[in-house]
Amino acid sequence: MKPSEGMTLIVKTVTRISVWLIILYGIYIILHGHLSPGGGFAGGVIIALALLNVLLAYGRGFITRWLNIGFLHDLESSSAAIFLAIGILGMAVGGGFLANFISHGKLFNLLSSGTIPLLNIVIGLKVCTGLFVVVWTLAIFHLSDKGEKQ
Amino acid sequence: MVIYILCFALLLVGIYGILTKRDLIKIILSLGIMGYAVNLMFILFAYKRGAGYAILVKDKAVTAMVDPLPQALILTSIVIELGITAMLVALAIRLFEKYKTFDITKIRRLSG
Amino acid sequence: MILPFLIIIPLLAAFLITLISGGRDSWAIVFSILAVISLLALSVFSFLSTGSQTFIYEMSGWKIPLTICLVQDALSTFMLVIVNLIALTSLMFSVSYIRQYSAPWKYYALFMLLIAGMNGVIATGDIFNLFVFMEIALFSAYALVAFGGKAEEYEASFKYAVMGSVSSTLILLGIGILYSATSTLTMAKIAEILPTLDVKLTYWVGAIFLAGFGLKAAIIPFHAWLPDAHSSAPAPISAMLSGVFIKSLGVYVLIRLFFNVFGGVAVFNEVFLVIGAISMIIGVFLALGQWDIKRLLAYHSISQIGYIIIGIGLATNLGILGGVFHLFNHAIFKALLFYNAGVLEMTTGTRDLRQMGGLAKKLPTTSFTSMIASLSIAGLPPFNGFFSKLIIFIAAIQAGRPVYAFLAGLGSLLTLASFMKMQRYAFYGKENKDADKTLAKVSTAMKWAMISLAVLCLLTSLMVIPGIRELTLDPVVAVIMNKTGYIAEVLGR
Amino acid sequence: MAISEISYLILVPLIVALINIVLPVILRKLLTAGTVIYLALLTYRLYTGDVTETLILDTVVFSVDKLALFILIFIQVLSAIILLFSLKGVKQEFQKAFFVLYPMTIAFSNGAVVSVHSISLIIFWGLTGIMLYLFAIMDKTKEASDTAKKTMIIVGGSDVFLILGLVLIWFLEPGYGWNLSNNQVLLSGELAYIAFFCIVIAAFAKAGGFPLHSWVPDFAKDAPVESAAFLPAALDKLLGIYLLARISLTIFKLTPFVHILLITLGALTVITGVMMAMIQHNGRKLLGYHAVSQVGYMIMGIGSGSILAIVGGLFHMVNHTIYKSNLFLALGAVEKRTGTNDLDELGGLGTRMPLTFLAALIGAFAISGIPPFNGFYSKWMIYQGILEIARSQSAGYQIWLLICLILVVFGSALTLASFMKFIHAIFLGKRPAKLADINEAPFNQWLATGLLSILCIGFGLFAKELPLKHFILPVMNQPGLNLLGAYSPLMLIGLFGLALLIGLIIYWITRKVRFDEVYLGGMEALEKFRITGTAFYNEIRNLKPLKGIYDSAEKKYLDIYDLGKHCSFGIAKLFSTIHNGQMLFYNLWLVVGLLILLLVIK
Repeated sequence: MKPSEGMTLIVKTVTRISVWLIILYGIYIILHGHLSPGGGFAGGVIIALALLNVLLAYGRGFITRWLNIGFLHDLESSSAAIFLAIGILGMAVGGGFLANFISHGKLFNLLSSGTIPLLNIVIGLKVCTGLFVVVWTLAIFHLSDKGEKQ
Repeated sequence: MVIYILCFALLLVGIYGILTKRDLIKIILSLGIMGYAVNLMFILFAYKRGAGYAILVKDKAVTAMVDPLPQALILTSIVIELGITAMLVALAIRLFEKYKTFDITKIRRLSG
Repeated sequence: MILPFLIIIPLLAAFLITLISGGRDSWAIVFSILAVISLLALSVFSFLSTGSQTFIYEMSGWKIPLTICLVQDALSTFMLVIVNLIALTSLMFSVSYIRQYSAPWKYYALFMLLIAGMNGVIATGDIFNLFVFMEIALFSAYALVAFGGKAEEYEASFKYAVMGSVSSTLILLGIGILYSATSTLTMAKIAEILPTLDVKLTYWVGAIFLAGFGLKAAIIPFHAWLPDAHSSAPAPISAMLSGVFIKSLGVYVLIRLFFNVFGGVAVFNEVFLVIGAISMIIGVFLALGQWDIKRLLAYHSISQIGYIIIGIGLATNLGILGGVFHLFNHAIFKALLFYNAGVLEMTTGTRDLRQMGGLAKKLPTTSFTSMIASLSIAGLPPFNGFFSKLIIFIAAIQAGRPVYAFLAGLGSLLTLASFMKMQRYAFYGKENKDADKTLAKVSTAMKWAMISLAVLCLLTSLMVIPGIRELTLDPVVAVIMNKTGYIAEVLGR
Repeated sequence: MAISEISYLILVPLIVALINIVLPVILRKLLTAGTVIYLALLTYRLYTGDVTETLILDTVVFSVDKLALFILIFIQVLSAIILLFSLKGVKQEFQKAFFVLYPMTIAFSNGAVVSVHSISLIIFWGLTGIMLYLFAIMDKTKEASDTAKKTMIIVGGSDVFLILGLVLIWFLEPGYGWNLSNNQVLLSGELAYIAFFCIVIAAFAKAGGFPLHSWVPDFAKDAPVESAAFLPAALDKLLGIYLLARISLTIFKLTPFVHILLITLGALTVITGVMMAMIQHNGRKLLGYHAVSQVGYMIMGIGSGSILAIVGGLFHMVNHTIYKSNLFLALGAVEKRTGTNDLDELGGLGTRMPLTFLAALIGAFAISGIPPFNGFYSKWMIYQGILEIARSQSAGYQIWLLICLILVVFGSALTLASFMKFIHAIFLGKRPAKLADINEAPFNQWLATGLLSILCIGFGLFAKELPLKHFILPVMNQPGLNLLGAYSPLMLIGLFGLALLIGLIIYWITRKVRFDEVYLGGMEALEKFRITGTAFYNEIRNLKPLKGIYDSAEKKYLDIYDLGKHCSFGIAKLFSTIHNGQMLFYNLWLVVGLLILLLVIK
């Protein structure tokens, strides 16, 4: 059973190194969403792809040991809820739903543009967990399918 | 003009796919192609001759930028398409489980 | 200030349900019921407080051409009331009905997303935002159709999803063309700019939208997904889909776009009339030949949407009054009929009418409410369907189009025939001995969901009384008929 | 909103019906009886006093003219008598619902009659249809459910035509608004004709005119017998013919062509009804077909356009409701005692149930048009009226009218023939062994049939003095009619008395009759050799040209309901084969639909 798990050692090794770089890059994209191309969605997809890389290279069994899928589910839902909460906060403090209620800061600074970086982070979390969970769910499907056939 | 026609041709490819392909996965791909054609069309609409990307950078004039709104829209529509595709793939897997086939013409218990 | 909550509350409920659930379905039920009750209260309040005014809510504090706006006028609040009313009864019905499936909390989360999507479509004044909410609603609808996990359900869901995605792509295409011509996504702004442009643009975009939203509204020839999807979904979802989904995503958007944005172009009204008549007649014929009770009801949805579209297509005050009223009534009695069908399916374990029979004694509530709903959809007095159909008849003849009145009459006759068939085979006649073995219990909540809708079938007849009509339906009609008024109201000029 | 006394005609029974839902059965009966008496008194007040109108939302909704008043009176009379019959003997399982539906039906029928506003007429008309359905589904057997379905589809479906017709009238004569009371729309132009025939369809479906009659015999067979007497025999006739009279007398001015058409339809109704009635073996179904057949006379009378015939038609309607409910109730009384309504199983009850027998005999004479009973009087008036019409027509029309008239007279003769069968099969002949200990019907039942019989005789003898003078001639605004030929009931009764006397004398002279046992082949006749009342009529059924027609009628090829059913199922089948489950095909519809839209919209 074990040998079929994951790909070759080369792939695993490369993945082990590169995945952190990819995640780091994703985080960078998310954090600089308000300054440069990209943002929560793009960064989130990048992080999710990194996780998928692990999934492909190491197989399903490793992922269940490495990550707490239930936690990812919770993270996904809660990030969406936080997004809404920020929106409602904008409603309460600012002029409308999702209105900016933090100072704009200085243009081209990392800590600027009010709530947008916050939202970017939340979206990034949501997208990365969401996308990964979706693919993970599809992978689970496949598992049960094989089991049925045998 | 040619580029619009090509974009339209891409749409037609998608439509051709959903009308003739019998494989579930190919139908899903055809849907994707249709979606891409429309997305591409949005981008084409946003394009201005000689304009650059729509990112605010230091010392760059705002006027020489393409319309940024369609790009935002496209991002949204891509997300939606992603969701739908995932959904369809999941359904396709389930359908295969139940019907043991990927042929849509054989998946026809509901009729009449 | 109310409208954003109508979208936020169900979204929040959906996320909270997924967050805290994990074998604890009771929390999901509590959250969703609380959410829907508050939604209904809010929407009723907003409907009553709106009257003939228009309120605009601008998101994130920006001003109108730059931001997404929510439009609160009589039409949108009216639709919101329908959606949330049916949602509440559907949820009441779901609580015990959905126990037969695994992981009910997913159901509630998806249900909340469905409501969020529909409320969003109705509330928004921005055409792309409309598209996004529509996709949210559609997405959850696809998932809910497949919720039962049977082969037919996956099949129906897949077909629905493919056809729905094609039509969504068409809609996106139309939105793209509109954006390229007008450089704005706010519907009022588009409406303002469109008359200055070539009228051909309106025609082409209109045709594309008609196909796209026509599929959502299940107008023939874009209806093929509906009988599959509506009959395969769990009963409360069938009720939501048939009762409000096709109306909020299809008919409402068609009304909003073709009247308020395109300004009620005459040729579209003609097309509405023709496809409305086709849907009405073919739909009812298809229903007549059915033995599967839910398919029968689903085909009737096509037919009844035909009535609504005819009423709208007449484009007179009376015609639109009839159409809008019928829309409201149809939501009520069709939801009720689907609950009845759900009870029948649950208790007898089959959807085939030929295998039922003599259930009137065992299921008195279901039988009684089903009779009311049947008479109501067949257009018999004193139930609400009668009055809306009557108004459509009168409007058609008044508009000098008696042919449509006669077609509507024929449709009504055949509707009566097919519901008499349903009544006879399901509730009367000889009892089927095999059927009573698996007789499951109908819970109190289900009964109350059915009874409350049955009572509404009678009470909403009162909306034709001028005093009540002036408060309820007339502002809605005024919004639809006041075509350029929408521009002025939204843009604040 | 001004509520006058007229609206009490609707409100009081409706409220009583709603109260009845929660009461125990005995109180339901009492309350309903009280209501019926109250309604009768109220109608009398309306008849004598000044009539006030009921306004709702500043429009006149309820009002009575002479025609409506005339119908109202008979609704109250008949519902009172039939209620008397139903006080004891309604099946236990139906009782609860019966006394809720009964006052409700009265309320809606009253409402339909007093409505002068189109919309309210449509509403009450539809409601009476629903009541019919609710009565029909009381019995939960398969046949009863089928009948309920059929009844509702025909009667409820015809409501659509009523709506269309009335809306068209409103459209054609916008000056009158929705008011129906003093309209005179000329029948000219397609729309006016369509409107007229739409309403005729509704009236025919309600009253049971050819070709929309087929629900009546089925309903008569499968619904509770009280409701068969109450609705298709009495109230629905009143309502349907009321509507026909309303449109042909006060709303439309008919053209000669329409007159001839209605007369022809009437004649067809008479002959088809009676031909089908002859061969029935089920007593209720036989009466049901006669209920159809008799409508033909009314349609002829009202459609003919001659005042005499119209009066005759209205009079015939009243007479019919009286004797047909009489017959239904008599049969019902028999059925409740014996437990069957199959004519083959009955017989010889005349000595056991003499009062019921007498009532049924009077009813049978009346329906067969034997003088001096009321049926003869009205038929006589109709024939005369049609002859009078024929006189003023061209030769072709004259011949046509004569053919119709001959058909109708023949139909009348056949009616007599089939009632011979009816009476013989139930009350005469040899009594089957299992009916040995049958007793007379309860007090209330024979009282009800007796009252109706008295009305039969009274309206026949004093037609001119009572019903015509007080109820019907005022409708036509005619002080008196002098066209009745040489017929005088009193003279006729003298003749009859003479004939009876001669008969008695002959009987007296030859009274030495020897009674003996019947032997067959040297053996005492067994039960199975008993000749049933229906046996003679099997010959008719097997006559050469009729056999084919009867066969196809029994297979329901000639029923418009079944024809329509097959037709619509064929179309439905066609459409549903297109929905073949192929998604690619569905996608093609989508794309082709889009292309068509793109091409069409310009």
